[in-house]
Amino acid sequence: MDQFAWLIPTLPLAAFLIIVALTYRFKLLSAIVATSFSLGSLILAISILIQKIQNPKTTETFINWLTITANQQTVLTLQMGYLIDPLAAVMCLIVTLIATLVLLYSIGYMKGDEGFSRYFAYISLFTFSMLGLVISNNYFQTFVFWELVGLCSYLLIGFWFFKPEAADASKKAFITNRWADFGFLVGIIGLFTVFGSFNFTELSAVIGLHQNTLVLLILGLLVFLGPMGKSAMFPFHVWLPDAMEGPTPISALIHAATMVAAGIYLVARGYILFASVDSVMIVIAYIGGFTALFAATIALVQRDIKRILAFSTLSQLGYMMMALGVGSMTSGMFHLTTHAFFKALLFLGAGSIIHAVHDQDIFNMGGLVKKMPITVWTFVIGSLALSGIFPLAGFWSKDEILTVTLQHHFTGLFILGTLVAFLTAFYMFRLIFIALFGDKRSNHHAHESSWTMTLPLLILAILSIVAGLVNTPWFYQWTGMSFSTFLFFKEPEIPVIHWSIAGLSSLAALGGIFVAWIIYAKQHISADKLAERFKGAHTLLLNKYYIDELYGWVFNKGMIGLGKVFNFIDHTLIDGFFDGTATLIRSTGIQLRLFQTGRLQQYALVLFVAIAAMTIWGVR
Amino acid sequence: MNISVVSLELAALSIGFLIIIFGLIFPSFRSSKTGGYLAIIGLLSMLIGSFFLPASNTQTFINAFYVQDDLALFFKQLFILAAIFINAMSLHYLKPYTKNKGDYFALTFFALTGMMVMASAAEFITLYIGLELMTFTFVLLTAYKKQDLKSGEAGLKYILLSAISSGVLLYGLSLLYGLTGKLDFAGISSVFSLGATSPLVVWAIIMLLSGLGFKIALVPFHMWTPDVYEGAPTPITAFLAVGSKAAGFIAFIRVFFHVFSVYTSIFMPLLITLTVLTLLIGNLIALAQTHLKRFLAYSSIAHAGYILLGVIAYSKLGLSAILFYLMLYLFANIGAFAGVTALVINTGHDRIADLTGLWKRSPFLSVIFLISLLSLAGIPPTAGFIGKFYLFTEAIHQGYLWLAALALGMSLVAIYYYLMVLRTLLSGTNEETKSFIIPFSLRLVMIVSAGMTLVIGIWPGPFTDIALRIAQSFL
Amino acid sequence: MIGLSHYLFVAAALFCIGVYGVLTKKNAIAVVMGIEFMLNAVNINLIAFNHFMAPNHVIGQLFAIFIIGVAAAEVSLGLAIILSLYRQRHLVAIDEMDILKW
Amino acid sequence: MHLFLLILIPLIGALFLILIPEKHQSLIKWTSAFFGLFGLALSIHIFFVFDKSALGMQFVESIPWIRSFGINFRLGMDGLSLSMVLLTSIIWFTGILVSWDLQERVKEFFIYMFILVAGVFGVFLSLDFLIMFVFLEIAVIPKFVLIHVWGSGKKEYSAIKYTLYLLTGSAFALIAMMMIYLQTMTLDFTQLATLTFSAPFQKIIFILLLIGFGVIIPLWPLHRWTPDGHSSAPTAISMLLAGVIMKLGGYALIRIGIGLFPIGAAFWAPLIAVIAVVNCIYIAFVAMVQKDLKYVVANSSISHMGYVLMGLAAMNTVSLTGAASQMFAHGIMAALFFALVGLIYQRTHTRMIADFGGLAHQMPRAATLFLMTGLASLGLPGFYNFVSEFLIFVGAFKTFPVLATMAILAVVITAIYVLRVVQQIFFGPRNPRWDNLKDISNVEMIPLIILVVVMLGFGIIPAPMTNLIDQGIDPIVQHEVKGSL
Repeated sequence: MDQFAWLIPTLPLAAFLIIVALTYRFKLLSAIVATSFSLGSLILAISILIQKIQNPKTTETFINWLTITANQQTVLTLQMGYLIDPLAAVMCLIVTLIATLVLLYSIGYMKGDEGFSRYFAYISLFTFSMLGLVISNNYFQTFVFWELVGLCSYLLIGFWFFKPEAADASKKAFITNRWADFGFLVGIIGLFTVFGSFNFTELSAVIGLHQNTLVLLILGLLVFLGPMGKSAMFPFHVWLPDAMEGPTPISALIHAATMVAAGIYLVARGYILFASVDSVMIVIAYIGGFTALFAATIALVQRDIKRILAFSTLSQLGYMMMALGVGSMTSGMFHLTTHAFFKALLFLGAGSIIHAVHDQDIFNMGGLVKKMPITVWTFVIGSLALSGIFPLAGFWSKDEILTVTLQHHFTGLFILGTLVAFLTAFYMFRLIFIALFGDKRSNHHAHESSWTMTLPLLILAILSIVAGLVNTPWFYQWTGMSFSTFLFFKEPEIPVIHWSIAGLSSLAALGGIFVAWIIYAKQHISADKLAERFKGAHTLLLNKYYIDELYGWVFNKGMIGLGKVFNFIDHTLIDGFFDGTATLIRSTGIQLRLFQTGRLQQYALVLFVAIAAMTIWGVR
Repeated sequence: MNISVVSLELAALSIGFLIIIFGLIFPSFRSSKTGGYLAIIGLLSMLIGSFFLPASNTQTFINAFYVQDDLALFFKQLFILAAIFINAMSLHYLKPYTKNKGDYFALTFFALTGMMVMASAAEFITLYIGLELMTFTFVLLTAYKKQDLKSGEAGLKYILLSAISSGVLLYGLSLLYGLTGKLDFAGISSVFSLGATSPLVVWAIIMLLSGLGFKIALVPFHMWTPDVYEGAPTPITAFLAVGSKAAGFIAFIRVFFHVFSVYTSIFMPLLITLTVLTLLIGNLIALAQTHLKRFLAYSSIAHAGYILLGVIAYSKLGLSAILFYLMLYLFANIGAFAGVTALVINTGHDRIADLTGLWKRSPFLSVIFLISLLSLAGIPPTAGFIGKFYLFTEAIHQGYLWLAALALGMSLVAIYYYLMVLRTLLSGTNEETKSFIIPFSLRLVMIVSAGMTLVIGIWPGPFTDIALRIAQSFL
Repeated sequence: MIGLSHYLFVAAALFCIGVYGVLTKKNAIAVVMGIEFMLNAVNINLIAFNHFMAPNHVIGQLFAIFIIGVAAAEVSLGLAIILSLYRQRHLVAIDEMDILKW
Repeated sequence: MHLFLLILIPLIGALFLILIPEKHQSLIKWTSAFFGLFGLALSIHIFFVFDKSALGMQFVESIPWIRSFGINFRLGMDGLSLSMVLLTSIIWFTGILVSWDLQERVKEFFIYMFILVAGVFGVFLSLDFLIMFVFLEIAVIPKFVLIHVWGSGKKEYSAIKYTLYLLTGSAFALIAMMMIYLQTMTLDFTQLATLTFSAPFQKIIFILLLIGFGVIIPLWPLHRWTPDGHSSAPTAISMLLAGVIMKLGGYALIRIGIGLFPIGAAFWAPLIAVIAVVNCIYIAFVAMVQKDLKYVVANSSISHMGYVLMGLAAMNTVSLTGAASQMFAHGIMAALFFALVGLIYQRTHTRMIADFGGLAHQMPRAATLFLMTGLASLGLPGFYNFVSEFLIFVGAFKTFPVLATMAILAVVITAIYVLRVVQQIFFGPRNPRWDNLKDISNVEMIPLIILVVVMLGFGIIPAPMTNLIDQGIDPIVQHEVKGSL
């Protein structure tokens, strides 16, 4: 099956081209093309995954996209190809699955939008880019698709370009990612310069020999900048909440389940690079951990349903990054997988709600449970999974992460992780109690969405429930394999349950839910009073620690200011110098001209003076 | 006695007299353009004839006081060519100024004769006679527009200043005679080659330098140039700019390459100083001009500076570069002055500002200006570039990199002012939208000169070959 | 004994007087006279040189005669133009003739 | 005869145009388009008959030019020249099409344009420094008239500024040329390549060439002609100016500076690299604060040429191939940019960014194309610009890691100002002021589509163009001097 792996990204590309070239005017046809081609990719991805499970051998195929020769020797080769190993196979499945579901969902969600075909074209293009990234066998190709993914994100966030906020947000997303990609690009060029290759396999053969060297430290950190941008790690996180200006299914697909996971995926893919230098790993772990906590705290006070989910995503991505950083690729990827399901579910659910309520402020919702039961209950399942409640998917993956954190002696991070688990449960159920249950808070006419929208929700809900099981000891006993034996770095682990850790994290999650219940459902404690009490902290959180403002200030005052200074130099100094020279020469001419007085005798005088001067010179 | 040596001079004189005599016999002839046509036909036949003259080896006349070598013949052909252009330009130009055209055409022949005598003179008396013949005729021609205040003033300035400079020149010559007892070039240089530097030699050199420098408008002996150029009838200005200047150069070349060849260490520093001054003053003042002919006068001063680089290089290639440059300078300048003539014929003015909107009124004239001025500025593909390249390269070759760099820098200033002129003619609109009437003869002059400017620029090979051959035969 | 240097000195003095006249006289005709002084200084030089240095040839004298002839032409030309200018503008003061400048 | 013909086509075209009376405007345009197409077809034909496996010059033609100087009119072509010739003919043809709406003095416009194109072809094809210099000036001078007469804004100032800057630069190149000539008595590239020059001589020559050709590229701080020149020029001329003329400098610097004076080049390489960074970053910042759309694009061109400079500085095959590819890529991209700006200006009669907003509603095609061009300019994969920038960075990183990193930073700043402009012009709520605007018509799309296809085509399959350039660059790089990458 592996030889058809190139088809996985190609099918969405074909869909994109077909939509652009042929079916742009036929909206429904565009949607059908996009969805069915994506479904094709999904089927392929499933079959490849099955094959990988049976025979987890890595296959790699590539063509030389571009070679540069100097002196009859090849000095640079840029490859395009695919590398199918368990990691790629899993990721392919996630991407194609979520994409297909989101496409299906979007048919209902985007109905009547002017840019319907454009939307499906963009998503197809995105799917193509993401899959190209996933199956890539070298850093160059990864970078190419990395950028294309960024482009699609830009296009989709700015899908409603007429909304100034959307236009701003898309620009912000692209530029923030650019800053990060700058590091990534320098990093891979550095890798090439030092090791002479972009290819993952070739690099992993040589990188291992340079453990803990300074050059690897620098390159590792540079390359890591890329994942930081895509996965919105602090301090590159600012774009992700704003990205919620895009249509909600996009948020589900790109900004929750797949694209932001690309950073995690890349760290896993190039794990040998990061794992070779201890300090890089520590940096990754702490950045992940910090982002997890940082985002979770912000999520506590947000009012916009999508922003809460966005900060939650940030937090969870930090979680995954932390897992990778402490040294467990498996747990990071496992959380990525489960998170993809329930976060997509949550976003699609949120989309369904927004579709119904036409508002995104949770305080304008309420009492939805009766109007749209499927949406609400699947949303609750997703939230439970996210909070890590036994036995849903989130429980297993979060538990795994906390376990490895402790195992690798990152006690601080473990405590932090547990705290985040508490906060996660709290803000999710704050959302649920305010938005879905309780009284109707505004004059909305919510109703259940159509089947194309609810079907994906149901599928994702089921997956959110069961997906975690693939890394349980029971599953291992049953099938003889598990997620962590399928997908691993260096040596496979056998899944075990550490009941103490699991208990602790469950306690934290339940605690979070309980507190949320007390405050928002029972209203024993007034949220407003709390906010009043901790006014400083509340304002700080509500304003996201003022980081956007800081960046805005740096941009407006710093960069624009610098631009003005340079512009001044250009216009006043350089132009002044050159124009001034011209003026000087000209005015010299105008002055000299006055010597020509028109008086014959002065002319004669000049002549004789010159002769006299020359004579004096000559006789000397 | 080898009459063929003086055949061109004789032809010129006789045609000149013929025109005068015709004018005396037939009064109507004096006021018609027939004299002009006769002049042009005569000049053309002279030009064609000149190519059949035996000139490959040096021909002499009267004890080698008068030579007809390749160099002389080359210059004579140049003069004749210039005269053809001048007469063709004058045909229509003269109409508003005088009824008396016949004499005018005759006078150009006498000026031509003077130049040709200068080109062939191998002795100072002959040189002096040629020089004065040329000068006096030019004075007459300059003052020809009797009703024009400027014309008379220019004539007076020209005659008085050139008489003063002749006085200086002659004083130098008398010293030279006193030092050597001879007045022929070969004799003097053979005496000099025996050695013995006296302070009087320095003095003589200085005086000759100023006397001849006056003719080629070397700064600071250039002061007459802008005034006379402005006052003179435009075709005569052109003749002064190309003919008189080239004649000055042939005398300059003969004197400094031949007579004073042992005293390079004395005159070279002077010459370099004057060249630097010429380059600076000529170019800088040209920048500030508002009057087209004055502007071209300063430009021609500056060009004397460039050509002097070839003299300073003091080599075979340097000479060859001078000859080549004079050739292309002729065409470019004639083109520009023909343009001015057309402007004067149509508008009656010749300020730079009068060019405004020319682009719309006469694209043809604009293109002529464009080509000619670009050539003067030394921009490819016009001939001026190759000429400057040749001169500067040779100057660098002989170790004058700084001088070449200065000249190049001044060329940039020059480009600036040429562009300012072009800018005027490209921009704006004139209220007067009537399109230009350019007489056929003038049009022909423009086409030929601009065409040659381009031809030499695009295919310079044959022309550099000629220049090199002549330079080789001379040195 | 009057030697060459005396002649030369006289000629030089004459030349300088001529130059002085050219530079200072307001009247155009006086300027022409100054020029004549200069040319005659040259003639004295030439003849003196001819006499003292190379008495066998007459080339110096020849030149002097040429110069006299040319000078005559020069003067007549100059005067003619001065006359014409006087008719036009009623002036002979040389420093007022400055239409052409700058 | 291919190469002679290539130079002659525009000249013959100009001759034909002279003969057509001014009043037959459409005939003039069709004739121009015919000759443009002919030129394009011929260069594509050459592209196919060109032997892509052989190194060195092909189609060499030579006739004696100035025998007494030992100068021959020698033309030849290698991969580098061919890529540049292709670029020129593409932009020439599209430039003619873009000028289809021109009303004023059409005939003369095309004549000058054709002369200019002949000059450009000549520069890329000549194998003799003097010939190249002559052609360089032929390419430069018609611009003076073109900007002056058909330009907009402060065109007089811009035209004279442009010309003086470039000619001042030429003066430096001229001195270098004369010094080379006196040293060797030849200016033939092939002969010069066989000679070795002393290190001090090379250093002097190279810095002169750097200033001389650097003005055209343009090098900071000699770049000030560019924004004004580009902005004042009429659309097609801006296209040629940014698309082709700026490349003349880079081409000459590679062919002469690096090819013949490698020691001098190596000596000055750090300086070039520093200037390259200044070009990239500094100018990008300048572009960020421009209020006039055309000034943004013009400054962006300077900034992008900074990458070319970076590639030149590194002087290895990869970086130089990248630099030459960037010249090609940027040429197409800049032409597209200026064509679009021209089209928008023609409809709105304003270029002030603040006047626009929400234009994507009225002009979706323009918005799409503009966005694509912007993305190409910020180096997005899929466009040829990315490939070339990547090659430059890879090549430069080896020699100047820190400076190369700083140059790479420019891609971020480019993104900032490009997206900012895109947003301010096209995004946002519908602006009723522009409700009467017509989107780009099908006919007007033709040149744009050609450019986009080239830009995208080579972006997706870069090998044909890049290998072609590589084949030309490889013999130029003197491997023993700098070592290969």
